[in-house]
Amino acid sequence: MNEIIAIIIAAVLSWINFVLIDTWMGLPEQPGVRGADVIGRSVKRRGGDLAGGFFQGNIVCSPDASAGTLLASAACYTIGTPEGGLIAAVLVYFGNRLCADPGYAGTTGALSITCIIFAASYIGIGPADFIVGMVLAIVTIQGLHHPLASKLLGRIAEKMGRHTKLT
Amino acid sequence: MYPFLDLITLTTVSVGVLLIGTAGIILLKKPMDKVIMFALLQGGFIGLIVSAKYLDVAVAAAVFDPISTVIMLIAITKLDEIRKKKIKSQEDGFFA
Amino acid sequence: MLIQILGIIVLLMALRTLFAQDRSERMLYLNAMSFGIAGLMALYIQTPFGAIIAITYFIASTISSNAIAYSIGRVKNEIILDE
Amino acid sequence: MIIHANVLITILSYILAIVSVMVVGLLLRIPILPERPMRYSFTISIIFPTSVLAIGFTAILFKLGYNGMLVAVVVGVLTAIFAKYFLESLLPKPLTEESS
Repeated sequence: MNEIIAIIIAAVLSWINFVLIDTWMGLPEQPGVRGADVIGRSVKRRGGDLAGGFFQGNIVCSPDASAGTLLASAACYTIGTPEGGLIAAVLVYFGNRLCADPGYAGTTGALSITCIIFAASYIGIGPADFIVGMVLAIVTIQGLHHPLASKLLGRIAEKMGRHTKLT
Repeated sequence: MYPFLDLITLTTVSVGVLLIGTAGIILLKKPMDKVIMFALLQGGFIGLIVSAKYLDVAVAAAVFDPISTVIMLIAITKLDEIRKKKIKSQEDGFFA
Repeated sequence: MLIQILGIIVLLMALRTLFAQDRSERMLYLNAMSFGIAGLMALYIQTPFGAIIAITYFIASTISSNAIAYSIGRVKNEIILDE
Repeated sequence: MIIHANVLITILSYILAIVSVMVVGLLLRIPILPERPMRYSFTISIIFPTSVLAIGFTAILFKLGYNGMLVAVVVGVLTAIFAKYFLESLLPKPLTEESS
Protein backbone atom coordinates (compact mmCIF):
# COMPACT_ATOMS: atom_id res chain seq x y z
CA MET A 1 0.00 0.00 0.00
CA ASN A 2 2.92 2.27 0.75
CA GLU A 3 4.34 1.59 -2.71
CA ILE A 4 1.18 2.67 -4.52
CA ILE A 5 1.13 6.03 -2.72
CA ALA A 6 4.77 6.59 -3.72
CA ILE A 7 3.97 5.82 -7.37
CA ILE A 8 1.02 8.24 -7.36
CA ILE A 9 3.09 11.05 -5.85
CA ALA A 10 5.87 10.43 -8.40
CA ALA A 11 3.32 10.47 -11.25
CA VAL A 12 1.92 13.82 -10.14
CA LEU A 13 5.41 15.33 -9.76
CA SER A 14 6.60 14.20 -13.20
CA TRP A 15 3.31 15.29 -14.88
CA ILE A 16 3.69 18.81 -13.51
CA ASN A 17 7.38 18.85 -14.45
CA PHE A 18 7.09 17.89 -18.09
CA VAL A 19 3.88 19.75 -18.91
CA LEU A 20 5.14 23.02 -17.44
CA ILE A 21 8.56 22.83 -19.12
CA ASP A 22 7.16 21.79 -22.49
CA THR A 23 4.58 24.58 -22.46
CA TRP A 24 7.15 27.14 -21.38
CA MET A 25 9.53 26.11 -24.16
CA GLY A 26 6.84 26.80 -26.75
CA LEU A 27 5.73 23.39 -27.93
CA PRO A 28 2.04 24.36 -28.41
CA GLU A 29 2.99 27.47 -30.38
CA GLN A 30 4.09 26.01 -33.69
CA PRO A 31 4.87 22.57 -35.14
CA GLY A 32 8.63 22.15 -35.25
CA VAL A 33 8.64 19.58 -38.04
CA ARG A 34 6.07 18.74 -40.68
CA GLY A 35 4.90 15.49 -39.06
CA ALA A 36 3.70 17.39 -35.98
CA ASP A 37 1.52 19.55 -38.22
CA VAL A 38 -0.21 16.47 -39.64
CA ILE A 39 -0.90 14.99 -36.18
CA GLY A 40 -2.12 18.31 -34.75
CA ARG A 41 -4.60 18.90 -37.54
CA SER A 42 -5.85 15.33 -37.25
CA VAL A 43 -6.50 15.84 -33.53
CA LYS A 44 -8.36 19.05 -34.30
CA ARG A 45 -10.49 17.30 -36.91
CA ARG A 46 -11.60 14.79 -34.29
CA GLY A 47 -12.86 17.55 -32.01
CA GLY A 48 -9.85 18.72 -30.07
CA ASP A 49 -7.84 21.88 -29.65
CA LEU A 50 -5.15 22.88 -32.16
CA ALA A 51 -2.53 23.95 -29.59
CA GLY A 52 -2.93 20.69 -27.68
CA GLY A 53 -2.65 18.81 -30.96
CA PHE A 54 0.63 20.52 -31.76
CA PHE A 55 1.84 19.62 -28.25
CA GLN A 56 1.06 15.93 -28.78
CA GLY A 57 2.57 15.94 -32.26
CA ASN A 58 5.78 17.53 -31.05
CA ILE A 59 6.10 14.89 -28.31
CA VAL A 60 5.77 12.14 -30.94
CA CYS A 61 8.20 13.65 -33.42
CA SER A 62 11.17 14.56 -31.22
CA PRO A 63 12.33 13.64 -27.69
CA ASP A 64 11.22 16.57 -25.54
CA ALA A 65 10.95 17.09 -21.79
CA SER A 66 8.83 13.94 -21.47
CA ALA A 67 11.64 11.81 -22.89
CA GLY A 68 14.14 13.72 -20.77
CA THR A 69 12.14 12.92 -17.63
CA LEU A 70 11.86 9.20 -18.40
CA LEU A 71 15.46 8.69 -19.51
CA ALA A 72 16.96 10.72 -16.67
CA SER A 73 15.03 8.74 -14.06
CA ALA A 74 16.05 5.47 -15.75
CA ALA A 75 19.69 6.55 -15.77
CA CYS A 76 19.47 7.66 -12.13
CA TYR A 77 18.08 4.22 -11.25
CA THR A 78 20.86 2.27 -12.93
CA ILE A 79 23.93 4.55 -12.77
CA GLY A 80 23.62 6.68 -9.67
CA THR A 81 21.66 9.69 -8.53
CA PRO A 82 23.49 12.85 -9.62
CA GLU A 83 25.66 11.42 -12.42
CA GLY A 84 22.99 9.53 -14.33
CA GLY A 85 20.84 12.57 -14.92
CA LEU A 86 23.76 14.56 -16.30
CA ILE A 87 24.79 11.74 -18.68
CA ALA A 88 21.17 11.38 -19.82
CA ALA A 89 20.99 15.13 -20.48
CA VAL A 90 23.95 14.97 -22.87
CA LEU A 91 22.58 11.93 -24.73
CA VAL A 92 19.11 13.49 -25.00
CA TYR A 93 20.71 16.64 -26.46
CA PHE A 94 22.42 14.63 -29.21
CA GLY A 95 19.20 12.76 -29.94
CA ASN A 96 17.29 16.03 -30.09
CA ARG A 97 19.63 17.50 -32.65
CA LEU A 98 19.30 14.35 -34.79
CA CYS A 99 15.54 15.08 -34.99
CA ALA A 100 16.05 18.73 -36.14
CA ASP A 101 15.04 20.33 -32.84
CA PRO A 102 16.97 22.97 -30.86
CA GLY A 103 17.06 20.78 -27.76
CA TYR A 104 16.25 23.21 -24.99
CA ALA A 105 13.22 21.32 -23.66
CA GLY A 106 14.86 17.90 -23.36
CA THR A 107 17.95 18.99 -21.44
CA THR A 108 15.97 21.29 -19.15
CA GLY A 109 13.57 18.49 -18.31
CA ALA A 110 16.39 16.03 -17.61
CA LEU A 111 18.25 18.44 -15.31
CA SER A 112 15.13 19.48 -13.38
CA ILE A 113 13.95 15.90 -12.81
CA THR A 114 17.44 15.10 -11.48
CA CYS A 115 16.99 17.81 -8.84
CA ILE A 116 13.49 16.52 -8.03
CA ILE A 117 14.73 12.93 -7.62
CA PHE A 118 17.60 14.11 -5.42
CA ALA A 119 15.14 15.97 -3.19
CA ALA A 120 12.52 13.19 -3.15
CA SER A 121 15.01 10.50 -2.13
CA TYR A 122 14.95 11.95 1.42
CA ILE A 123 11.24 11.18 1.84
CA GLY A 124 11.51 7.64 0.53
CA ILE A 125 10.56 7.89 -3.17
CA GLY A 126 13.22 6.19 -5.26
CA PRO A 127 14.03 6.61 -8.97
CA ALA A 128 12.21 3.36 -9.85
CA ASP A 129 8.94 4.93 -8.76
CA PHE A 130 9.61 7.86 -11.06
CA ILE A 131 9.96 5.54 -14.09
CA VAL A 132 6.50 4.03 -13.50
CA GLY A 133 5.09 7.45 -12.63
CA MET A 134 6.35 8.96 -15.88
CA VAL A 135 4.80 6.15 -17.93
CA LEU A 136 1.48 6.67 -16.11
CA ALA A 137 1.72 10.42 -16.79
CA ILE A 138 2.34 9.95 -20.52
CA VAL A 139 -0.58 7.53 -20.72
CA THR A 140 -2.93 10.22 -19.44
CA ILE A 141 -1.75 12.54 -22.22
CA GLN A 142 -1.39 10.21 -25.21
CA GLY A 143 -3.29 7.07 -24.40
CA LEU A 144 -6.77 7.61 -22.99
CA HIS A 145 -8.80 10.16 -24.93
CA HIS A 146 -7.12 12.60 -27.26
CA PRO A 147 -9.69 15.45 -27.64
CA LEU A 148 -10.18 15.87 -23.87
CA ALA A 149 -6.42 15.84 -23.24
CA SER A 150 -5.80 18.37 -26.00
CA LYS A 151 -8.48 20.69 -24.59
CA LEU A 152 -6.80 20.55 -21.17
CA LEU A 153 -3.39 21.27 -22.70
CA GLY A 154 -4.82 24.13 -24.73
CA ARG A 155 -6.27 25.72 -21.60
CA ILE A 156 -2.89 25.46 -19.83
CA ALA A 157 -1.15 26.98 -22.86
CA GLU A 158 -3.62 29.86 -22.96
CA LYS A 159 -3.02 30.57 -19.29
CA MET A 160 0.75 30.69 -19.80
CA GLY A 161 0.53 32.87 -22.91
CA ARG A 162 1.75 30.27 -25.38
CA HIS A 163 -1.39 29.59 -27.40
CA THR A 164 -0.94 29.15 -31.13
CA LYS A 165 -1.62 31.88 -33.66
CA LEU A 166 -2.14 29.53 -36.59
CA THR A 167 -5.62 28.46 -37.58
CA MET B 1 -2.40 -13.50 -3.85
CA TYR B 2 -2.74 -12.81 -7.53
CA PRO B 3 -1.09 -15.73 -9.30
CA PHE B 4 -1.63 -14.38 -12.80
CA LEU B 5 0.45 -11.30 -12.01
CA ASP B 6 3.56 -13.48 -11.81
CA LEU B 7 3.15 -14.38 -15.46
CA ILE B 8 3.83 -10.81 -16.58
CA THR B 9 7.55 -10.46 -17.14
CA LEU B 10 9.57 -8.84 -19.90
CA THR B 11 9.58 -12.09 -21.91
CA THR B 12 5.81 -12.61 -22.01
CA VAL B 13 5.09 -8.93 -22.65
CA SER B 14 7.52 -8.91 -25.58
CA VAL B 15 6.00 -12.07 -27.04
CA GLY B 16 2.54 -10.51 -26.73
CA VAL B 17 3.66 -7.34 -28.50
CA LEU B 18 5.28 -9.43 -31.26
CA LEU B 19 2.06 -11.40 -31.81
CA ILE B 20 -0.06 -8.23 -31.90
CA GLY B 21 2.32 -6.68 -34.43
CA THR B 22 2.21 -9.77 -36.63
CA ALA B 23 -1.59 -9.83 -36.57
CA GLY B 24 -1.68 -6.16 -37.49
CA ILE B 25 0.67 -6.62 -40.45
CA ILE B 26 -1.49 -9.45 -41.78
CA LEU B 27 -4.94 -7.96 -41.13
CA LEU B 28 -4.60 -4.28 -42.10
CA LYS B 29 -4.88 -3.32 -45.76
CA LYS B 30 -3.09 -0.02 -46.43
CA PRO B 31 0.76 -0.01 -46.71
CA MET B 32 1.23 2.89 -44.25
CA ASP B 33 -0.68 0.97 -41.56
CA LYS B 34 1.56 -1.99 -42.21
CA VAL B 35 4.64 0.21 -41.65
CA ILE B 36 3.23 1.49 -38.33
CA MET B 37 2.61 -2.06 -37.13
CA PHE B 38 6.13 -2.96 -38.27
CA ALA B 39 7.50 -0.25 -35.99
CA LEU B 40 5.50 -1.82 -33.14
CA LEU B 41 6.96 -5.25 -33.98
CA GLN B 42 10.49 -3.86 -33.74
CA GLY B 43 9.83 -2.82 -30.16
CA GLY B 44 8.75 -6.30 -29.19
CA PHE B 45 11.73 -7.81 -30.98
CA ILE B 46 14.27 -5.65 -29.12
CA GLY B 47 12.51 -6.41 -25.84
CA LEU B 48 12.80 -10.13 -26.53
CA ILE B 49 16.54 -9.82 -27.24
CA VAL B 50 17.05 -7.80 -24.04
CA SER B 51 15.16 -10.37 -21.97
CA ALA B 52 17.71 -12.98 -23.08
CA LYS B 53 20.51 -10.53 -22.07
CA TYR B 54 22.21 -10.29 -25.46
CA LEU B 55 22.81 -6.58 -24.94
CA ASP B 56 25.28 -5.92 -27.77
CA VAL B 57 22.94 -7.50 -30.31
CA ALA B 58 20.14 -5.36 -28.92
CA VAL B 59 22.11 -2.13 -29.40
CA ALA B 60 22.92 -3.09 -33.01
CA ALA B 61 19.26 -3.92 -33.69
CA ALA B 62 18.10 -0.66 -32.13
CA VAL B 63 20.51 1.37 -34.27
CA PHE B 64 19.58 -0.36 -37.53
CA ASP B 65 15.81 -0.17 -37.08
CA PRO B 66 15.17 3.41 -38.31
CA ILE B 67 17.29 2.73 -41.38
CA SER B 68 15.07 -0.15 -42.47
CA THR B 69 11.93 1.88 -41.77
CA VAL B 70 13.21 4.80 -43.85
CA ILE B 71 14.06 2.49 -46.78
CA MET B 72 10.54 1.01 -46.73
CA LEU B 73 9.00 4.49 -46.57
CA ILE B 74 11.01 5.65 -49.61
CA ALA B 75 9.78 2.65 -51.58
CA ILE B 76 6.14 3.22 -50.58
CA THR B 77 6.22 6.94 -51.44
CA LYS B 78 7.80 6.29 -54.84
CA LEU B 79 5.35 3.50 -55.71
CA ASP B 80 2.40 5.69 -54.79
CA GLU B 81 3.61 8.54 -57.00
CA ILE B 82 4.11 6.15 -59.92
CA ARG B 83 0.60 4.69 -59.58
CA LYS B 84 -1.07 8.10 -59.37
CA LYS B 85 0.87 9.34 -62.40
CA LYS B 86 -0.14 6.23 -64.35
CA ILE B 87 -3.84 6.72 -63.65
CA LYS B 88 -3.60 10.39 -64.62
CA SER B 89 -1.88 9.63 -67.92
CA GLN B 90 -4.46 6.94 -68.74
CA GLU B 91 -7.31 9.41 -68.21
CA ASP B 92 -5.59 11.97 -70.39
CA GLY B 93 -5.09 9.35 -73.07
CA PHE B 94 -8.76 8.40 -73.10
CA PHE B 95 -10.07 11.90 -73.29
CA ALA B 96 -7.55 13.40 -75.67
CA MET C 1 4.97 -4.84 -8.70
CA LEU C 2 6.57 -2.15 -10.85
CA ILE C 3 7.24 -4.46 -13.79
CA GLN C 4 3.67 -5.79 -13.70
CA ILE C 5 2.16 -2.30 -13.93
CA LEU C 6 4.39 -1.42 -16.87
CA GLY C 7 3.63 -4.71 -18.63
CA ILE C 8 -0.13 -4.22 -18.40
CA ILE C 9 0.22 -0.67 -19.77
CA VAL C 10 2.36 -1.88 -22.70
CA LEU C 11 -0.08 -4.63 -23.68
CA LEU C 12 -3.06 -2.26 -23.42
CA MET C 13 -1.39 0.35 -25.63
CA ALA C 14 -0.44 -2.31 -28.21
CA LEU C 15 -4.06 -3.50 -28.41
CA ARG C 16 -5.31 0.07 -28.81
CA THR C 17 -2.78 0.57 -31.62
CA LEU C 18 -4.23 -2.44 -33.44
CA PHE C 19 -7.88 -1.39 -33.09
CA ALA C 20 -7.54 2.38 -33.65
CA GLN C 21 -9.62 4.13 -36.30
CA ASP C 22 -7.42 6.91 -37.62
CA ARG C 23 -3.85 6.66 -38.85
CA SER C 24 -2.34 9.47 -36.82
CA GLU C 25 -4.16 8.18 -33.75
CA ARG C 26 -2.03 5.04 -34.13
CA MET C 27 1.14 7.13 -33.92
CA LEU C 28 0.17 8.53 -30.49
CA TYR C 29 -0.57 5.07 -29.06
CA LEU C 30 2.69 3.76 -30.55
CA ASN C 31 4.64 6.50 -28.80
CA ALA C 32 3.07 5.68 -25.42
CA MET C 33 3.95 2.00 -25.91
CA SER C 34 7.54 2.93 -26.73
CA PHE C 35 7.80 4.84 -23.43
CA GLY C 36 6.63 1.73 -21.61
CA ILE C 37 9.12 -0.60 -23.26
CA ALA C 38 12.06 1.74 -22.56
CA GLY C 39 11.14 1.86 -18.86
CA LEU C 40 10.67 -1.91 -18.75
CA MET C 41 14.13 -2.55 -20.18
CA ALA C 42 15.73 -0.18 -17.67
CA LEU C 43 13.94 -1.94 -14.80
CA TYR C 44 14.95 -5.42 -16.02
CA ILE C 45 18.67 -4.78 -16.68
CA GLN C 46 19.99 -3.14 -13.50
CA THR C 47 23.49 -2.26 -14.72
CA PRO C 48 24.72 0.97 -16.38
CA PHE C 49 24.47 -0.64 -19.81
CA GLY C 50 20.72 -0.95 -19.27
CA ALA C 51 20.37 2.83 -19.20
CA ILE C 52 22.45 3.14 -22.37
CA ILE C 53 20.28 0.62 -24.23
CA ALA C 54 17.07 2.28 -23.03
CA ILE C 55 18.26 5.68 -24.29
CA THR C 56 19.40 4.19 -27.62
CA TYR C 57 16.11 2.36 -28.19
CA PHE C 58 13.98 5.36 -27.34
CA ILE C 59 15.84 7.81 -29.58
CA ALA C 60 15.89 5.34 -32.48
CA SER C 61 12.15 4.74 -32.19
CA THR C 62 11.57 8.50 -32.11
CA ILE C 63 13.54 8.93 -35.33
CA SER C 64 11.47 6.29 -37.08
CA SER C 65 8.24 7.87 -35.75
CA ASN C 66 9.41 11.20 -37.18
CA ALA C 67 9.95 9.63 -40.61
CA ILE C 68 6.56 7.88 -40.56
CA ALA C 69 4.70 11.04 -39.52
CA TYR C 70 6.45 13.02 -42.26
CA SER C 71 5.42 10.59 -44.97
CA ILE C 72 1.84 10.31 -43.67
CA GLY C 73 1.49 13.94 -44.75
CA ARG C 74 2.81 13.18 -48.23
CA VAL C 75 0.86 10.00 -48.94
CA LYS C 76 -2.74 11.03 -48.36
CA ASN C 77 -4.85 8.13 -49.68
CA GLU C 78 -2.83 5.55 -51.46
CA ILE C 79 -4.06 3.24 -54.19
CA ILE C 80 -4.06 -0.45 -53.41
CA LEU C 81 -4.30 -3.08 -56.10
CA ASP C 82 -6.00 -6.04 -54.53
CA GLU C 83 -7.88 -8.98 -56.03
CA MET D 1 20.98 14.58 6.96
CA ILE D 2 24.72 14.07 6.87
CA ILE D 3 26.75 15.48 3.99
CA HIS D 4 30.08 13.72 3.63
CA ALA D 5 33.24 15.40 2.43
CA ASN D 6 33.18 13.36 -0.80
CA VAL D 7 29.87 14.91 -1.82
CA LEU D 8 31.27 18.40 -1.29
CA ILE D 9 34.35 17.59 -3.39
CA THR D 10 32.14 16.19 -6.19
CA ILE D 11 29.87 19.26 -6.25
CA LEU D 12 32.95 21.51 -6.21
CA SER D 13 34.37 19.62 -9.22
CA TYR D 14 31.19 20.22 -11.25
CA ILE D 15 31.30 23.93 -10.38
CA LEU D 16 34.98 24.02 -11.40
CA ALA D 17 34.13 22.42 -14.75
CA ILE D 18 31.47 25.08 -15.44
CA VAL D 19 33.83 27.92 -14.41
CA SER D 20 36.68 26.67 -16.59
CA VAL D 21 34.43 26.16 -19.61
CA MET D 22 33.07 29.70 -19.18
CA VAL D 23 36.54 31.25 -18.97
CA VAL D 24 37.89 29.40 -22.02
CA GLY D 25 34.67 30.05 -23.92
CA LEU D 26 34.93 33.78 -23.27
CA LEU D 27 38.54 33.70 -24.49
CA LEU D 28 37.45 31.88 -27.66
CA ARG D 29 34.60 34.41 -28.25
CA ILE D 30 31.63 32.05 -28.12
CA PRO D 31 28.46 34.19 -27.67
CA ILE D 32 27.08 34.21 -24.13
CA LEU D 33 23.34 34.01 -24.87
CA PRO D 34 21.51 32.96 -28.04
CA GLU D 35 19.58 35.66 -29.82
CA ARG D 36 15.92 36.43 -29.08
CA PRO D 37 13.34 34.38 -29.39
CA MET D 38 15.59 32.14 -27.41
CA ARG D 39 13.66 28.91 -27.65
CA TYR D 40 13.83 28.59 -31.45
CA SER D 41 17.44 29.55 -32.13
CA PHE D 42 20.12 27.04 -33.08
CA THR D 43 23.10 29.21 -32.05
CA ILE D 44 25.81 27.54 -29.98
CA SER D 45 26.39 29.66 -26.87
CA ILE D 46 28.09 29.34 -23.49
CA ILE D 47 25.00 28.76 -21.36
CA PHE D 48 23.51 26.24 -23.71
CA PRO D 49 24.75 23.71 -24.76
CA THR D 50 28.41 24.13 -23.80
CA SER D 51 27.92 24.05 -20.00
CA VAL D 52 25.57 21.07 -20.23
CA LEU D 53 28.09 19.19 -22.38
CA ALA D 54 30.86 20.02 -19.90
CA ILE D 55 29.11 18.66 -16.81
CA GLY D 56 27.91 15.63 -18.78
CA PHE D 57 31.40 14.69 -19.95
CA THR D 58 32.71 15.26 -16.42
CA ALA D 59 30.09 12.87 -15.05
CA ILE D 60 31.02 10.23 -17.65
CA LEU D 61 34.71 10.46 -16.70
CA PHE D 62 33.86 10.28 -12.97
CA LYS D 63 31.87 7.09 -13.48
CA LEU D 64 34.72 5.61 -15.52
CA GLY D 65 37.03 5.98 -12.52
CA TYR D 66 39.03 9.18 -13.13
CA ASN D 67 38.37 11.28 -10.00
CA GLY D 68 39.72 14.62 -8.96
CA MET D 69 39.43 18.33 -9.59
CA LEU D 70 42.17 18.41 -12.24
CA VAL D 71 40.06 16.13 -14.46
CA ALA D 72 37.18 18.61 -14.26
CA VAL D 73 39.34 21.57 -15.31
CA VAL D 74 40.88 19.65 -18.24
CA VAL D 75 37.46 18.46 -19.40
CA GLY D 76 36.18 22.06 -19.30
CA VAL D 77 39.01 23.33 -21.50
CA LEU D 78 38.64 20.47 -24.00
CA THR D 79 34.85 20.89 -24.16
CA ALA D 80 35.16 24.59 -24.96
CA ILE D 81 37.57 23.87 -27.84
CA PHE D 82 35.26 21.06 -29.07
CA ALA D 83 32.18 23.29 -28.98
CA LYS D 84 33.93 26.12 -30.79
CA TYR D 85 35.50 24.24 -33.67
CA PHE D 86 33.90 20.80 -34.16
CA LEU D 87 30.28 20.89 -32.92
CA GLU D 88 29.00 22.98 -35.81
CA SER D 89 30.19 20.45 -38.38
CA LEU D 90 29.22 17.41 -36.29
CA LEU D 91 25.60 18.50 -35.82
CA PRO D 92 24.74 20.82 -38.71
CA LYS D 93 21.86 23.27 -38.58
CA PRO D 94 18.78 21.84 -40.32
CA LEU D 95 17.70 23.32 -43.62
CA THR D 96 15.14 26.09 -43.24
CA GLU D 97 12.05 24.06 -44.14
CA GLU D 98 11.15 21.21 -46.41
CA SER D 99 10.51 23.13 -49.57
CA SER D 100 9.03 20.23 -51.51
